[in-house]
Amino acid sequence: MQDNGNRVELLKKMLLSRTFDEKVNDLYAEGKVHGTAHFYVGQESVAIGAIAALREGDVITSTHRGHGHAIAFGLDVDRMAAELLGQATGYCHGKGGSMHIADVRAGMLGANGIVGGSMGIACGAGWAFKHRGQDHAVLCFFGEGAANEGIFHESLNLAAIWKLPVVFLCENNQYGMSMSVKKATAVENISDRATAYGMPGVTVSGAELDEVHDAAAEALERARAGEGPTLLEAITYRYLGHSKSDANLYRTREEIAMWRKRDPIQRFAVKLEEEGLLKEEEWRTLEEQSKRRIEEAFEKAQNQPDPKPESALEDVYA
Amino acid sequence: MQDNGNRVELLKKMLLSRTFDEKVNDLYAEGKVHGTAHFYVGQESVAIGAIAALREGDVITSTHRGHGHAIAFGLDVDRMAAELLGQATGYCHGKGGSMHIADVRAGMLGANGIVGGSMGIACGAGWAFKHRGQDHAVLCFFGEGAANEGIFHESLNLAAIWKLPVVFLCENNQYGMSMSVKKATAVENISDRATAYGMPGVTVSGAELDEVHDAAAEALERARAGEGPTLLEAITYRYLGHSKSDANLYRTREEIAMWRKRDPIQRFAVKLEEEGLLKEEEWRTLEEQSKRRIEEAFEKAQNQPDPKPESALEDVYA
Amino acid sequence: MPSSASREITYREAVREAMVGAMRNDPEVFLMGEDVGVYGGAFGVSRGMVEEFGEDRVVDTPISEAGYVGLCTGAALMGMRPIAELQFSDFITHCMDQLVNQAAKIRYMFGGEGSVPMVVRTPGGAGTGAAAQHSQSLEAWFVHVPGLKVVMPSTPYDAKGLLLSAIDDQNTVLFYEHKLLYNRKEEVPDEPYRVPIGEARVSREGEDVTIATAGLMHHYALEAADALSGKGVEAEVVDLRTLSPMDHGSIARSVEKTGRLVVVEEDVKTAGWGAEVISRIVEGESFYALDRAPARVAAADVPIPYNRSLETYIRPTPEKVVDAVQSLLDARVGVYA
Amino acid sequence: MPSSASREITYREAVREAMVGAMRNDPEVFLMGEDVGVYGGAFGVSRGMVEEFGEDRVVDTPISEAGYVGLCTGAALMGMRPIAELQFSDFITHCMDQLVNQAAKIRYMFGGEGSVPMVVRTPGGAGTGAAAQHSQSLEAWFVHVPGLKVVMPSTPYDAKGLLLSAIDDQNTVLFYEHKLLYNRKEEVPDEPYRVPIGEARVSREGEDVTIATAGLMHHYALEAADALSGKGVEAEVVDLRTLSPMDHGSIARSVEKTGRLVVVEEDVKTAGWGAEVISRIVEGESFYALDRAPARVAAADVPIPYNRSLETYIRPTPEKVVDAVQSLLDARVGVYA
Ligand SMILES: Cc1ncc(C[n+]2csc(CCOP(=O)(O)OP(=O)(O)O)c2C)c(N)n1
Ligand SMILES: Cc1ncc(C[n+]2csc(CCOP(=O)(O)OP(=O)(O)O)c2C)c(N)n1
Ligand SMILES: [Mg+2]
Ligand SMILES: [Mg+2]
Repeated sequence: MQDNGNRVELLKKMLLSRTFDEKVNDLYAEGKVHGTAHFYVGQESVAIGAIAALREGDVITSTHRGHGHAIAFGLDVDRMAAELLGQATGYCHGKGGSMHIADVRAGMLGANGIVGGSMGIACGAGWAFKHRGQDHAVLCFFGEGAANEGIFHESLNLAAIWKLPVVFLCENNQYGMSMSVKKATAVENISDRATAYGMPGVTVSGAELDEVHDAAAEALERARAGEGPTLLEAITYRYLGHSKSDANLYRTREEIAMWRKRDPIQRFAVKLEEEGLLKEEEWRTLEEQSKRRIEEAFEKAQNQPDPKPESALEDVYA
Repeated sequence: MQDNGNRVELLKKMLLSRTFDEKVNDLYAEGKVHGTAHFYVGQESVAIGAIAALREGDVITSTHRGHGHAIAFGLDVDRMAAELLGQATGYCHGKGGSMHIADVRAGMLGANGIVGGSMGIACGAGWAFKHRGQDHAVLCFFGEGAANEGIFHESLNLAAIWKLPVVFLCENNQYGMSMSVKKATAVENISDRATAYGMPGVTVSGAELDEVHDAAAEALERARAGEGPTLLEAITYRYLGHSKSDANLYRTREEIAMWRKRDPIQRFAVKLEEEGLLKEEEWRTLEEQSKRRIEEAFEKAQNQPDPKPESALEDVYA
Repeated sequence: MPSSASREITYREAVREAMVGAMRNDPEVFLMGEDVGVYGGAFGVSRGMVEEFGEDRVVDTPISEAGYVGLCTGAALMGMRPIAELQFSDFITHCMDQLVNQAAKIRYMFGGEGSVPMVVRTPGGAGTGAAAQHSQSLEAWFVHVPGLKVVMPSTPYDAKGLLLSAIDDQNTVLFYEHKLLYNRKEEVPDEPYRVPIGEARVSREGEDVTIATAGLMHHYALEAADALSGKGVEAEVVDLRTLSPMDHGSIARSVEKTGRLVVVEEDVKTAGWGAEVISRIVEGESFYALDRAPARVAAADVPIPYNRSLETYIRPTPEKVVDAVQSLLDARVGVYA
Repeated sequence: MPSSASREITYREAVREAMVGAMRNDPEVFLMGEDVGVYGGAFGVSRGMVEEFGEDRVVDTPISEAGYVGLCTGAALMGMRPIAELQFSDFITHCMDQLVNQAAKIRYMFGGEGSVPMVVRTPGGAGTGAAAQHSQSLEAWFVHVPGLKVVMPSTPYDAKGLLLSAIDDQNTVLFYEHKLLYNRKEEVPDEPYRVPIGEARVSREGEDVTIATAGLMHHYALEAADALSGKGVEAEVVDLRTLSPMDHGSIARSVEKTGRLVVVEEDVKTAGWGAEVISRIVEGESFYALDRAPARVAAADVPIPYNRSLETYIRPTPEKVVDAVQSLLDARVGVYA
């Protein structure tokens, strides 16, 4: 469990993540961003809770829905905003966009536009730690939809037989793009699949930051101790459409409203108030700070020069 | 359970399968066959037991180790022998060889040179039965090594959610090419993986034809009744090397000897004697008949003309 | 063109109309893919179809491209007529074994005893800011695989007619759509009709240079041809429509007339299908008809970048086609666009 | 060639020697693949290695090509130097996403901040009676993917030197071996040395025709050249050695001299890498140096059949190369072999 200062920081990070994605959603609506993006709104407690359990030297792999993972891992919202606007100062110098934000040196091994695409990569990072004798761990995010890709199966099996220090964290937000997990699988929980690899499977409420944190901490500890991987599942929900073109035909307003009532940020804020770590009036300040930070990031980003066209021909080979 | 006449037929089929593969093994040793082949020797009770539980209209998919499946399904050893010798009268008119023997019209949807390669195809056959309202079933053979391919995972999940009439029959012969199942997975039984798809998982002794038969019959019944797929595992062993180039470095002579002692054909023969269906002296006759049948098949095959070279350019498109 | 009634519809609607027509006609035709049901597909192509045909024939799949393309392969082997949709053509990397080692080869490996009449529809191409994993044009891979056919219609009319032909075809056909074509409109007959697979079309006549192309690039070529016309250069434009089997005869006939060849393709230049077009032309008698080195206008040999101006920089554009034709005429060799 | 001691070893041993040398030198290099340990690999290439390096560095994998190539991609991104072996190059269909959407693009998508120094070794090619799913030559696919390098050595000397370069390389390199080359012997230095990636080699000089080739086909080309020499035709043979990046400059220089070009490749003709060779030559000034239509000798556009005589019928052979060169010289266009 984090110390007190830390806990407010976690709340701030959740707010920052939400504000970032709401801002990007607006920019899309205004036609100011190119391409597409997938929003993490509603799921913040998962990334922020789990990543709080990492130690120096641990790494993560992310997904197409990666802004929250990046912010949780400590990436700079200025450079994230710049990347979304395609600027040379962005994390990928404008070449990657939303789906490829990465900071390999820092240990954020990349968002990934391919569903399940980073699961093999996560095993490779675990392999490197193991073979270098480092007691670091890998936290691999993926959606419940990705759990039906072959690479899920192969990766979990490899991690299991070689006891790689990887925690597979399934964010079960109930849907792929439109297909519900109930139709797409015949199991109660994705974590039931852990049996197939002889590894522990754990399901927690993703809306409870502390639950996610604690389960992740335990799984990461096992990983670092050489006891192998864990399949951890956090039950969560995305409030917004899958991406900008989503008409939400596959779910009801009521369902969305129901989940919004259990909002993870609200819950955590209430908890902090109960714990005496946050006063009601501070809440508005935090919200405003977060908004200001994000506005500032996008303003800065907007004023940066475009990358040079010829730079498109660089960085193919090292 | 089959009627009595049938049971002796099953013994004959096992003998035919074994004799066929032993003959092919010899031909390779003499350098008389091109390419490669994988022998079913030691596993006969699995294909012959399971296939005996099929009904008219059911289909099977096979593997690289497919001679036994083909013989069990009733394919003609003359045309199989011809295919191995590359003749125009072979099942594939000399274009396929050992790894592609098929008789689609009869319902043998093909051997497959790709490990796991026919698991998707099996689902498709199940799909066709279901959507045509036919109560047929598909029996899909694969090795325990194939159970680590992504397509295993995807196929079993699809079959489960759509309740396709497919029985996935894993022939766990302990090894892939050289890697033992103990190293390649972290589960006790491959059938433990059924949990991940919400389907029944059953493990039987593959050396006992009747056990395989009964488990397959039950699973096929479920499939035909619209209750969905089953993951059935038969524990078995291959006596010969993986293919002709195998030096058997990954296992011991003792292990092979141990398994040979539980030979499925011998066991079944003894059982038939006990049941009064077979007299000791008949055994030799059956063996000889089988040898003669196979010799005859290869002799005939040898005397057939090669396919016309230009035929190599045909059959690419329908 | 059949004489029946027609109206303006989009490329998207044309594709849908072909599927709907085929499904009404034959209960063995079905559509399977990610989010093709109530969502209507990522690009809305199948919108409304599940309402008509139900979830058993317009089938949402889990995210398991290998699995469901494998399933469709098996269903086709059993005589059904599956249409599999891949949400983005980049995801075809997941089902290469099913397509290349199974669907394409089954007929041959089985000595002609069996076939796989499956259609795999998928939107390719860049220009949408979707970056490197959602913008590729990988169709050349399949042109290189015997046993597959590859179709890439550029107009609503051809989309409908070729898709109906593809569904009829006894072989596996890859049907390449383009995200930037979906909204393109044109008069299309109500009635079903077939555009034969394997036949190119001369969509513009000209004497000075042959531009061979397909898909979205066909429209860039036509734009370029208009611009060139203003400069006194008349281009003949050949829309391949089918990449495999490739109708190089139509291109050769045009080249015999013009003596010059520019290929316009959206995939990366190196080892793209344009290289095959060029090779077929220069290997034959038409080599001697060429009075200029042929040229390719293609994407640069890089992954597709996110930033819009970078993306434009590396993609073929009508302007680059104009430039390539002009340098071919002015200098002796084209630009390496 | 370095002046150190050398002895005759096989291509198989040369590949092994490069791996062993690199692994002794750098603890971050490891070999991973199906049955590479005690079995020594399907073709015996890694025989004896697990005994020296242990199971943690010569790693048997489950049959999970996507999984372990993905793992190697991640390990490489972390700075390790994985060598992944695919037992037959046909199985590359299983790990296309890892190779094409991940390994090849990571560097670019990340704006240059990261790289994937991985080698993927795999035996390609036909001629062994292994039929359609175990005999393919699919290297052209990867020549079409920016971010990958593709190497295809034809001799033990080049195999060792190119593999050492590939392991050093900061990028993902596909290293194509050939089943029919493994037993080929030649003098190879004991010492480590590098053959640079991206440089072709003129292995035989001649004035009358340029034969551009790679891999096993290089030897067929040399055989053909000898036969042609007996008929008064002197062929210059260029062994590409690396298919991507492609050293077309070396071919162009030769063509400027000979005025004729024949490409010999083992993959199926349509949209193979030979088309790229031809295109690069005819697109440039060398077009005007050609006094005959160029030609390709390649496999017929069919899957590989099992029967030995059928297989031979559809594969390139030295005789077909001789025929192609002769018809080029006699008639005005080559045979479509
Ligand atoms: C291999 C692959 N298939 C399909 C897609 C298209 N796609 C992008 S996100 C998505 C849904 C993913 O669902 P899930 O894994 O549950 O993650 P979520 O979007 O719910 O966070 C799909 C189908 C893709 N990007 N990659
Ligand atoms: C995709 C793929 N990978 C690897 C191989 C090479 N290979 C052929 S059989 C085999 C072992 C298969 O093991 P298993 O599935 O247990 O079947 P068994 O051979 O034991 O019958 C391997 C690795 C292949 N044919 N296809
Ligand atoms: Mg989800
Ligand atoms: Mg096995």
